[in-house]
Amino acid sequence: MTDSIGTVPIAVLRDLHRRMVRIRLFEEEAGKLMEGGRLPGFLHLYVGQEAVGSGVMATLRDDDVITSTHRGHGHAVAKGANLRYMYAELFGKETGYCKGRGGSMHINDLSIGMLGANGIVGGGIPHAVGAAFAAAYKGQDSVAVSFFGDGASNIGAFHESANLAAVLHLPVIFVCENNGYAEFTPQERHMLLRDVADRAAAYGMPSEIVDGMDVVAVYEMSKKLVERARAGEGPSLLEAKTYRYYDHQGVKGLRIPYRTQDEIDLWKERDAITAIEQRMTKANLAGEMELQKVWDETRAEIVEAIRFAEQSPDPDPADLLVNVYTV
Amino acid sequence: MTDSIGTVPIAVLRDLHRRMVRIRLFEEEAGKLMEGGRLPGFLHLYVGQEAVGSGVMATLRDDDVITSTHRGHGHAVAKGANLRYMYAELFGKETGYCKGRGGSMHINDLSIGMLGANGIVGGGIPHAVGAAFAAAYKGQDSVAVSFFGDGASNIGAFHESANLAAVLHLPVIFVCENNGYAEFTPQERHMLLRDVADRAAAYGMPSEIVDGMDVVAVYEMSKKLVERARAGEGPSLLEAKTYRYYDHQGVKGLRIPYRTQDEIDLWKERDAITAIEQRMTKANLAGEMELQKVWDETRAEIVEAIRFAEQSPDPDPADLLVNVYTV
Amino acid sequence: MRELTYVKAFNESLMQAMAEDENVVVIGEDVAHYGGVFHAFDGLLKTYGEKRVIDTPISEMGFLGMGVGAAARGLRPVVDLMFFDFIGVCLDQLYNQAAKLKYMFGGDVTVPLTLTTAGGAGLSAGPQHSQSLEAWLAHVPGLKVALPSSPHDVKGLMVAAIRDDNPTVVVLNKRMLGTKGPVPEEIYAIPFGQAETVRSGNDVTVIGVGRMVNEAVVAAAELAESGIDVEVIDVRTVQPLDSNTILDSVRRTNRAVVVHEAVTFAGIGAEISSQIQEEAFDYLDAPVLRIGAPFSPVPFSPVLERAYIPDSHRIVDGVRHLLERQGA
Amino acid sequence: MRELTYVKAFNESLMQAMAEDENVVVIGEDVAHYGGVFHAFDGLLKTYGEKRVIDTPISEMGFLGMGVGAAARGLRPVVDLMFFDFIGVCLDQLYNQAAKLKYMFGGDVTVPLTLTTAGGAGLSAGPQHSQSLEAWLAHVPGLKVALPSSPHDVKGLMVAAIRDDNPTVVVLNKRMLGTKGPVPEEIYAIPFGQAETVRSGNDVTVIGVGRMVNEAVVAAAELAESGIDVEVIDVRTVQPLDSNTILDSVRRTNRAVVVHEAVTFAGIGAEISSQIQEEAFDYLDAPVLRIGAPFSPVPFSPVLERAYIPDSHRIVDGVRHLLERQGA
Ligand SMILES: Cc1ncc(C[n+]2csc(CCOP(=O)(O)OP(=O)(O)O)c2C)c(N)n1
Ligand SMILES: Cc1ncc(C[n+]2csc(CCOP(=O)(O)OP(=O)(O)O)c2C)c(N)n1
Ligand SMILES: [Mg+2]
Ligand SMILES: [Mg+2]
Repeated sequence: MTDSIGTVPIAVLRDLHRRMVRIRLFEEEAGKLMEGGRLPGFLHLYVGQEAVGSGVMATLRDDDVITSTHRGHGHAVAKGANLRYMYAELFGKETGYCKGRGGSMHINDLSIGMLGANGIVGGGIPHAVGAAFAAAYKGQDSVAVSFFGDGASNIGAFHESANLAAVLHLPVIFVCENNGYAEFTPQERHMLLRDVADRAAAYGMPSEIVDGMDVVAVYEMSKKLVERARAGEGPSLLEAKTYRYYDHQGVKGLRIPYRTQDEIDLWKERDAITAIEQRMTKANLAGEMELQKVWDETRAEIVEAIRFAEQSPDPDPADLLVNVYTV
Repeated sequence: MTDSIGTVPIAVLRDLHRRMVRIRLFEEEAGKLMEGGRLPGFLHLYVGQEAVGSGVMATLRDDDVITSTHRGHGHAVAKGANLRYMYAELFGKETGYCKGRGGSMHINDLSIGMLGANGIVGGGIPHAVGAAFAAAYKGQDSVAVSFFGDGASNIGAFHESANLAAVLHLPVIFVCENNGYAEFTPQERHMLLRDVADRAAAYGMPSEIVDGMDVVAVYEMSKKLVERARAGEGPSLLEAKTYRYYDHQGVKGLRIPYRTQDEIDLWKERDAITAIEQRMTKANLAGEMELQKVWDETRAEIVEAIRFAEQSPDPDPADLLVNVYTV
Repeated sequence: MRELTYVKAFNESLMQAMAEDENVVVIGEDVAHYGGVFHAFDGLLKTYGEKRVIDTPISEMGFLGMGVGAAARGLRPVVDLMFFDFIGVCLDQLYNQAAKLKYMFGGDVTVPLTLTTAGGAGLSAGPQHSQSLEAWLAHVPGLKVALPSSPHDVKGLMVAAIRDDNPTVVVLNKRMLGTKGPVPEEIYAIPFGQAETVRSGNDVTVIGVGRMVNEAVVAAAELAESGIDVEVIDVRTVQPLDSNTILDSVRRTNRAVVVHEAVTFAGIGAEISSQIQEEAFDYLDAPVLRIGAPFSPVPFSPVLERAYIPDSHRIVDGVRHLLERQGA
Repeated sequence: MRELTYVKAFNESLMQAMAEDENVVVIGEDVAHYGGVFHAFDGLLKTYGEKRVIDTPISEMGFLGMGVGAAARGLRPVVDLMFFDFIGVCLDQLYNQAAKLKYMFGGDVTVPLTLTTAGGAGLSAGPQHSQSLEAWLAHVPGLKVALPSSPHDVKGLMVAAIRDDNPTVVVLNKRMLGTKGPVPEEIYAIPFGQAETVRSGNDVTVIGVGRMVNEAVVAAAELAESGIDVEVIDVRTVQPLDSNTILDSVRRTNRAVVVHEAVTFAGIGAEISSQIQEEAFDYLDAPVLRIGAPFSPVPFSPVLERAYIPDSHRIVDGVRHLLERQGA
């Protein structure tokens, strides 16, 4: 009996597993709340992609900064955000991360280096470059990670940010979560490449491709690139092949079937959480009860967090102009 | 005695030579006019890069569309623009290509497929994609060529346009005139690549590199890519290594020497016009007198064109609102 | 007359305009196979095929610019920007290119491009998916800008936009997509620059932009119960602006209120208000009142958003306030 | 007092602000080794080194966004956009990001970013290098926007902008770069939102934006010869706008003219004019007059450009017209 899978020790495996479970359950419950008509606005669920956010985030410190996208809950949860304030934000409550002003697409927590989800495709990518710039400027060894999708790699802001980071030799890891679709457009209709990773060469930047359903692989590869950046060796691009289980927005696929059930089933067979649980069990690194405990604890935490959110007050309309400016 | 250099027949060589001489003299005279304080506004001279515009343009038809940049005179001249209307525009006269409204950076002539110079870096690149789209849509076999600089390859509009053209499989040739500088910033400080051509791979597009001081080489390579596009085989990127002899804007280098005299001299030793003249003479394809005649004829044409421009009327301030809208 | 929803009227305008002119093509994200995220483009792919209905990568600067180039070469592209808020990633192609090419190129080039987009708040879409930025576009010489307030107008203004040889922008209001109203079956155009007097009245003129016209109508009905007779004008297009219709009305009613969803400061209401006081100064019994959003981003929280967006209540209050006003 | 040119005053503001606060960095195209195309950044590289003065690729969206991210992490970046006209390639990072982050993120993030740029016509720079687009930025909650009209103000407003915890934009006027004026040697800040009464007068208030303030002063001198006593106000910042100073003046003079270089339609003059008629309606003896550019792109031809840009003659005519006006 070993106490690791590959080079990844048991404590890290548990950590990765817990991060993924927390994301999964957070999102499943958010989806139910939305289906129940209890959440205002849009909801872009991260379910299916848990291994990417979790694997990368486990290689980061609190002072390492990430920027995220419209599909940002998973990143926030994995980075260690408080589920209470996240749900409160989804409900638009004053206690939410954005005091109810931002909603699902703008959750952020600077205290743990989460520089925010962003509703503009590509909008957050340059912020990561700036965060890396600031860290380097101050002589800190923290890094910045920008998450974005396959679709986002077609927007100018990605191109400019990648080139800037390369030219300025900044500690940025560009993490492309390639889930095969930009909204309802499959990758083969929005770019000719199979691998977004191939775009890194256009900036003189190394890249890696990893199975985004294998949290251990993501962790190991991210660790390598983060260490590289931390050591002052510059930016890199990590592409994780992954899949979202639910619709682009909301839960159920809308009436236009742009993906086949077969495709969805195939990816679900490779579910990242199931996979790590099986590997841990097989390697005798965890018993079923121990894993179940993680789910149970998380469920309890989520029930409490949703209750907190629901019971929280709405913002006061008298405060409409709060935070527009720093005064 | 042959009647060609490589595969390029004498008639084409003469044509290439004449295009280059016309650009050279047009620009030299424009520079003098500016130094004499007789031209308003900015002036970005194309001197040094003549082989690129001439070589490419000789492979195009009038219904093939080009888009250009702030450094657009050479493209216009090579595409066959009327020098009278060009000078008139530099003077801001009513007879100018833009009726005096645009100036040096906006010269255009749709009748010969010159869809305009552009003052916004990257601004014209998507227009070429659109022109190619329109041609393909109408079932025509014309192509579109977008000229841009090494510096422009860093802007988002380039990235988006290249990917679009690739995905839509449009007949566009992206011609990067790499003169080693974006204004006063040398290439090695604005990108890590040596060859802009390497960026084509990011779009699944083939690319070629050519010596931009060798008009025959440019012609041959352009011919290949244009034929490819015309045959419906999609877009490509052509990088021409070249050099501008004068300053980014205006004639003389300003007080900050961002290039060395050595560097300038080295490139001038490889002057494209001198080179083709020597090759033609050596191969007995042209006598000195014949070549001289081209210079003399062009000089006469230019003297006349400048006279036309000077004698042309200024726009009438009563017409301030003309052409703002199509009515 | 047959009733259609706002979004269906939009859809029909494209169906018919594409039938009318084979140079009309539709370009945007998910407009073809998916039919648009608001289903505004449903069925176009099926009817007109992949040649004329084009899905694009997420590259707004690229595909808007492609539309400009295609327009310069004789097509009539309808380019869709999914949310008005995204205009900042592609604005150069609109104001520096589409709007200026004809002028700047000496008149030879026309750019018959139509940009469609969805603006407005009210869906808890948050600060980056709810904005009303029409004042920016109205400030651009060379552009024309419409904000239809009904299914009828969506169709007519879209047809006019597509037929126009100038670059046009048609801003749909997201909150109205499901709103029903009568829409003629045949193709018809509503000329840009012709405001519509939606309701006649004598006491005060309320000039509405986009969806706010409907709030003004509701307010007018409520005010009528107190014997206040409100004239409601729908500007329909903010560029060109039909100043004459507005001025004629205010010269009769002697009081004016302008209402739009955008933040008040430097909104299009400022232009309308300025023109009224310039041209009808001697007719005004009270200052022109502007009603718009407060100076903040659009909040996500429904409670805040409701307080943020102007509505009939604020118009009622504004009108009453104007009428009660005592001059110096 | 010592005199400096406008551009040298700008330069000095950076020299001193960088000395004052080591978190100030300068980012832009050719700002370091070349010192900026207008030489506005001359000497900064030599004094502060490559760590603090950064040349960028032509990637405005990228490096403005980088400034936003760096600002969110504690730096005070000064980001340069070479020409105001180029704002369309990077506007998203200004209004959807810099201006909204604090609000949208619940208050935790501040973005003490300063965007510097050069606007205005008069150099035959043509339609894409001459624009005045301040009305767009003034419409954005979360931004602050200054248009200095003198060397003195450039320095003071720049220092205030850099020290401000909010995103600010300082728009230099290209045509004034060589203009000289007195500039104190020490570092000083001119608060945003405080207009300056440049000249006191009793007959009419001329409110100027940016360089037009100087045209107004010339006009005032000319009008003084005819016994017309003009008060000239320099708004200095259009966001926030110092409405009080304007209103106090107009309530005294009873007449107002607003003048800016931008096209009149939906320009910032519309906002100023609207506020005046809203808040000083009973004091106005004549409508507020707006003077701005006609509704076209900025022409290249010097002859046309001269006719296009508002100047002291148009202000003189406007004031005379206002004073001669007969009410109904
Ligand atoms: C500039 C911009 N364009 C379009 C959109 C609308 N939009 C939101 S998400 C999305 C698809 C993003 O695809 P991808 O980057 O692959 O991320 P995924 O949704 O797959 O996680 C689009 C087009 C937007 N928010 N911003
Ligand atoms: C969007 C934008 N950014 C910056 C500029 C200012 N500018 C004009 S030309 C130029 C350099 C262009 O370099 P390159 O593309 O290599 O062309 P070259 O001048 O060498 O021909 C710059 C930065 C501009 N016109 N537009
Ligand atoms: Mg995706
Ligand atoms: Mg160059």
